[in-house]
Amino acid sequence: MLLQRYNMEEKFEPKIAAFVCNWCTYTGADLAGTSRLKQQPNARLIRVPCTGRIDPVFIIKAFESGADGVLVSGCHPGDCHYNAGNFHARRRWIMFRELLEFAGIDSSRLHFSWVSASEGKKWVDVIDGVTETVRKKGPFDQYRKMSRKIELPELEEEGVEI
Amino acid sequence: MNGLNEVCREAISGNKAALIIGYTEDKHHHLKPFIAHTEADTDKLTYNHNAVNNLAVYLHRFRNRTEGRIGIVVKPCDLKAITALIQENRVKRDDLYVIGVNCSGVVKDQNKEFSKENTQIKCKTCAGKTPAWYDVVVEESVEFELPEDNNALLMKQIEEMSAEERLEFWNSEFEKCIKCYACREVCPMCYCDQCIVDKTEPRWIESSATNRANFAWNMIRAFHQAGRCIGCGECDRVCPADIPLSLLNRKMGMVAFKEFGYRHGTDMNAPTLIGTFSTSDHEEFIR
Amino acid sequence: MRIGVFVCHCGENIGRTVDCHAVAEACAHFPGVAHSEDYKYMCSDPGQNLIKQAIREKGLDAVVVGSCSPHMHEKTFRKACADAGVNPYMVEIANLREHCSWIHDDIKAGTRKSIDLMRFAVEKVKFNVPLSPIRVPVTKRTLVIGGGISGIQAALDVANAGYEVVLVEKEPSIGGHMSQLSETFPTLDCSQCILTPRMVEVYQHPKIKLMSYSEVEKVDGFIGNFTVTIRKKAKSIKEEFCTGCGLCAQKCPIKKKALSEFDEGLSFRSAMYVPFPQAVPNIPVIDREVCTYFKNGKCALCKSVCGRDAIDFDQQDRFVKEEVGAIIVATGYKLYTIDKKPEGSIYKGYGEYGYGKYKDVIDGLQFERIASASGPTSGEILRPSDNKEPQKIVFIQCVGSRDESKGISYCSKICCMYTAKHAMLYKHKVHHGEAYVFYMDIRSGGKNYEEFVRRAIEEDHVKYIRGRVSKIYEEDGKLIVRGEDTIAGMPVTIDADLVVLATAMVPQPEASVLAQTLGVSYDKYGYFQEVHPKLRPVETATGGIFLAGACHSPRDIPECVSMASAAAAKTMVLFGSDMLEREPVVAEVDPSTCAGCFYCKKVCAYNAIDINEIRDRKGQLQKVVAHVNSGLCQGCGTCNATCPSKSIELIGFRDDQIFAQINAFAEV
Amino acid sequence: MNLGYYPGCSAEGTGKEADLSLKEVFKVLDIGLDELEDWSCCGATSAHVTSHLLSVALPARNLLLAQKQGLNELLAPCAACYSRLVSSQKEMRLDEKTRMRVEELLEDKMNTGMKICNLLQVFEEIGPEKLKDHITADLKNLKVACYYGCLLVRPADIALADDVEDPHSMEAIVEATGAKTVNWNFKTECCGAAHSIAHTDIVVKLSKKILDDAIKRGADVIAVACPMCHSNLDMRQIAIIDQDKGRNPIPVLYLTELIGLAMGIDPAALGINSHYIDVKPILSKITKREVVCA
Repeated sequence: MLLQRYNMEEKFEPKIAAFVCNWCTYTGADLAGTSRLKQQPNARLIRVPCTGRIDPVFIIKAFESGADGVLVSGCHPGDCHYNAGNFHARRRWIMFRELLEFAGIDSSRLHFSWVSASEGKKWVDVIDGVTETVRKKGPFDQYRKMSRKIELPELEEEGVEI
Repeated sequence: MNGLNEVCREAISGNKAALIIGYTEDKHHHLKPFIAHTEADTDKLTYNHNAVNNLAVYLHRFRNRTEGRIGIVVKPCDLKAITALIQENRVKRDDLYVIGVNCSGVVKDQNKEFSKENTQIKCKTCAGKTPAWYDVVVEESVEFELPEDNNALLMKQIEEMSAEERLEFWNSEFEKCIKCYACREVCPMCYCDQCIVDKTEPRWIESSATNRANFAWNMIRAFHQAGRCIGCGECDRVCPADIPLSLLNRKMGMVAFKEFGYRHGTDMNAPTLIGTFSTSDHEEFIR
Repeated sequence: MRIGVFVCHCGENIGRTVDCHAVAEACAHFPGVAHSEDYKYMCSDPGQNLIKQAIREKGLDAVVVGSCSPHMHEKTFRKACADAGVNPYMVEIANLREHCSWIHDDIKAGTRKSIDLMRFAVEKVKFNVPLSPIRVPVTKRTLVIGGGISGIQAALDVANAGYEVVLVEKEPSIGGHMSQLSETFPTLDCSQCILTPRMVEVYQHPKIKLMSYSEVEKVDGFIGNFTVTIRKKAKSIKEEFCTGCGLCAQKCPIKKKALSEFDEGLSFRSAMYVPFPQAVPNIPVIDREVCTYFKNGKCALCKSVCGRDAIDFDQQDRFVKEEVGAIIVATGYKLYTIDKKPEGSIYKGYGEYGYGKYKDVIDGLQFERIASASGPTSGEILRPSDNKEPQKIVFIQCVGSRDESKGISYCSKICCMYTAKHAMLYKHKVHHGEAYVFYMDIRSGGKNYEEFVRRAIEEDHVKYIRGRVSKIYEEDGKLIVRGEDTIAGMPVTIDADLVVLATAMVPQPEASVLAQTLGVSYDKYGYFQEVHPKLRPVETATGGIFLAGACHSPRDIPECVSMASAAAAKTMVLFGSDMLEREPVVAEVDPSTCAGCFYCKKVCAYNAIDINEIRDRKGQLQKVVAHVNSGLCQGCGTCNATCPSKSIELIGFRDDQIFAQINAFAEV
Repeated sequence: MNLGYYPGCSAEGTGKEADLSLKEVFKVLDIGLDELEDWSCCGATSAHVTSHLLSVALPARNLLLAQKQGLNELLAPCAACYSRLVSSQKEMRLDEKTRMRVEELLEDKMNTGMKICNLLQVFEEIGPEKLKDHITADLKNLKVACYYGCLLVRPADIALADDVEDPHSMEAIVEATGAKTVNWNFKTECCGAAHSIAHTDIVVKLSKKILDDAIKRGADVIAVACPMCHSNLDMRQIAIIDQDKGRNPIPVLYLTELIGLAMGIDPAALGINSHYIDVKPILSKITKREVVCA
């Protein structure tokens, strides 16, 4: 009931999963908060220690959980709290986003950013930008439909119930 | 015939190898993998256009073996797998006795005669007819007509599609996947003791028969091969559902080369692509 | 699991845009939640008491607090829960303030988002497991690498605080570059006069174990528990017998085969030598490269004159293991040489200055030796080629420094000052001489530094020319220096007798090798990298390893000394407790599924992955797997993401914990 | 081995000897030269002060001709031509806009991968060993000052010399002929270049310094690989001698002339007679190599 009470209007509101590193982006988002910088409410942050911790599979999992868009954000190159986690992450992203692109997940649904602990304003721009892009793109129904059970075509044709 | 048996016999008798992974012929004249342990066994070894299997996958069986070198019969294309495994410290160069074969192409279908149509696509893109390195090399390479690279055409078609069409295309392919994991079993670069797909706590890949689950499996398979696949095309060959799996790997290989100038399995001393980085890796896609 | 949920209003801060009561109500319906309430100020004493009370009354074993950022009060709530008997790692914080109420206006959207954030935290906490901080004992000894002024200062500070120090110096004597200097700016006091007492103090200090002519070979272990292998290079002398009488060095007949390192190649030293008279320890070493005994077995004069029979030609390098809890790196610098550099070097050398082929083009340290009373000219300013007094000296600043085309973009910081000093020293000794300085900018920040430079210009009439020198060539025994005066806007040519180059400071050439041995990062030049440029400038990213002096970046003596004292203070902070406690957020390997591909090892920035061999009872190798050294692991989780079979997981951020949050996303 | 050959304007004028000697030497080395058909001006100094696009397009036209002629390596013996060709090619490679503008002008697609080399690079490629095989005269009494001037070493990323500040590649070639080289100060000093026409006084002043140092260091001859260097050091030496009566002249030879002499080619065929400064004094220092029979 409560959920319904606060449910959004019919208008499509994109759901955005954001994987952020603890030291830069999460703290940058904190700064946006302490600076009272208003932003779109669509993103849900999942905090990890470092972008190096983010397995690309998390991104697939997020789509499986109904995300319309995914954002991954961490420290700028050279600023990594763990020296090189973001460099390893960046190399994985280069490969993974090309793979997803080739498999049919539009890169407008998958975003990456470097946001430092001092870039509260940038964080707001990123969040608003990503939300707007995904909003334009519309709900990711194509992916949601993929959760349907695969039906065996020939049996279906013959009208046999499984 | 032509030296292979002599070389192998000598390898065993001369203690150059404790065993030899090679091919033998069955009654249908198909070639299948065979491991020769004795001099007598080596008579059963043979090689021809039907030598389709990438034998490097069998090296994992001997991972912690300490006595004697492992002999292996290797086509030029499969040698990349061995080079890659050396790069990844799976095998040591000194533990191997590589019996290279000069290749004259291999068939797609062992039931049919070797012909232009019945030649594996990888033969078209193969860099050379002689293995890049070996301890001993046998056979003569005979010129043959190269097949059409249908995969390249398909790749182009896919790339020209819209994202939605691509996802639709792959869904229609992955829909056929029966999760037999033959692609994993045959792959020389898939050598985990327990595959991520078999992990249940937590479950990484849904086991249900949905496109979503099939998509996830195939993405993870392709990503785990990113910058590692050596392009032997065995996944394609064994897929009972005829899903063009190697396209995903090929795409990753192209990205690896385009972005990093990297080709796995060409230099046994090269650092791997994943696991290393350059501070100047490109990042214009990152805001 | 019985989870307690506590939603904080933070006064109006959260309450204004989030209906906290509704959030608490919604959370009460989440599976696993046994208690849910909201309160005005959770972090206040009454608020914390609410949590403690609920834990006790409802038998909670996990807690989720919806409040401000975990960076603010995570510790507070963890402690409150621990007091009430809930493991502190069974506490999760949902950030309802910085990440929600403060950034949204709409109460509907804010409340909805808050519920989601709470759900994420509740789902995650379900997969949390009780943890306890990792506790490791601390070996209260310090290794100091490098016996220059930084190393000496650090060693003395630590030792005076009562902790043992092992001081390793690769040369036969401590003292470093400071012992080579003539006078120091801006006071012009004699360098050796202020340094030598410190060197002796080190030698005599009961807490300092001095290992000269030694190098660090290997470092194992982690903060508080390092095992360091040190190579004691063969001095060919039994140190315990040597009295330092110096007779052997005096008698050594091989006088002209080796150039003196201490005099920067401006004089010779014998094959058996003490680098300089005030050396500490005052024990000679044999340079086996030039000693004839080591070449053809002839001579052995030193052995025959030594009354203590201390000469040992058969001595071998020895390896010594030392257990220490902290390491201070103070390896210092060397000067850029203008010679043609080997292919692949980032340094380019100066062809326009003759690549070092002119004898009378020298660098700053060579001039120090010439100006030094203990130097090859006994302090008389004489040029190397013909030992004549130069009537005109050209000093060129920024040779190498700030010149990207020569490979270095940074400013070496000390050259403006020492060039002013050099010019002054010259003018003080050769009154009628002319001193010219080519400079780009004068950077004389520091106490009394600018005044010092002004003195050189105004009182000692050193002629400063703003511009670069484009070419130096020799003509009729003069060095023709061609440059540009950018203020006058015209080219200038000076026929000098001596040219002194203020060449850039660069790290010791083996610094990057040492950095790899220590597992600390370094920049492209080989300077050691601090963790944080502002707030943690003397710490490296590897716990327990600290930096002092010019191995970190170019710096002058007072800066080196203060950094050394800072590093010493850091080790003492470490030694303040007997056990080290750290967050248990470290990676852990499941050896049953690990395939031993060691991609985790490749991505680990801390060298925390070991290779473990699993053998059966017969000793037969079964499997090779990764193993995490939790002392070294810093908890970034890059290994976790890289592992293809997910056999390594980061405790505290395990895959199931993150999946729980992602799965909760389905309800958003 | 066949090499594309872009002579450049000086080869038909002031630097005729360069062209003659180059062809003679390559004949001996058995390297064919395919002269670019219908080659035109490289733009030299005039184009880039007038129009940047023109300065790229003029060399590009010649590169396009070479491409059409099926050449894969182009020799530009004039240092200025070389510099212009490489600069143009490099700019088109790095800047797509410029390349498209040029392609529009030339009405054809450019391939920016053509290999372009100057005299030093081509002899480096041939290698001293091969050169030595063809040396028949004895030059051991000849002391040569190798003069690079500007465009054989700068800009560093265009000229690709072995060392911008202290090059040695010409010395290596000269030493392969058996001659001795001198260590001197002004191998990359400015000769005054194109001021030769408008401000001859500047060239006289600058070139004099170069000549003086070469003489002081005991050189018998200066070797050059650029027609501009040659005309300034050779032709303007007359003016220098006029100003400073009684000074000794020093002959200036093209690198290819020197190699030609070492190969025993008739000096007249090399064009040596057309120099302003008499070369005869050094010819007397060159002897036939004594053939030692084992």
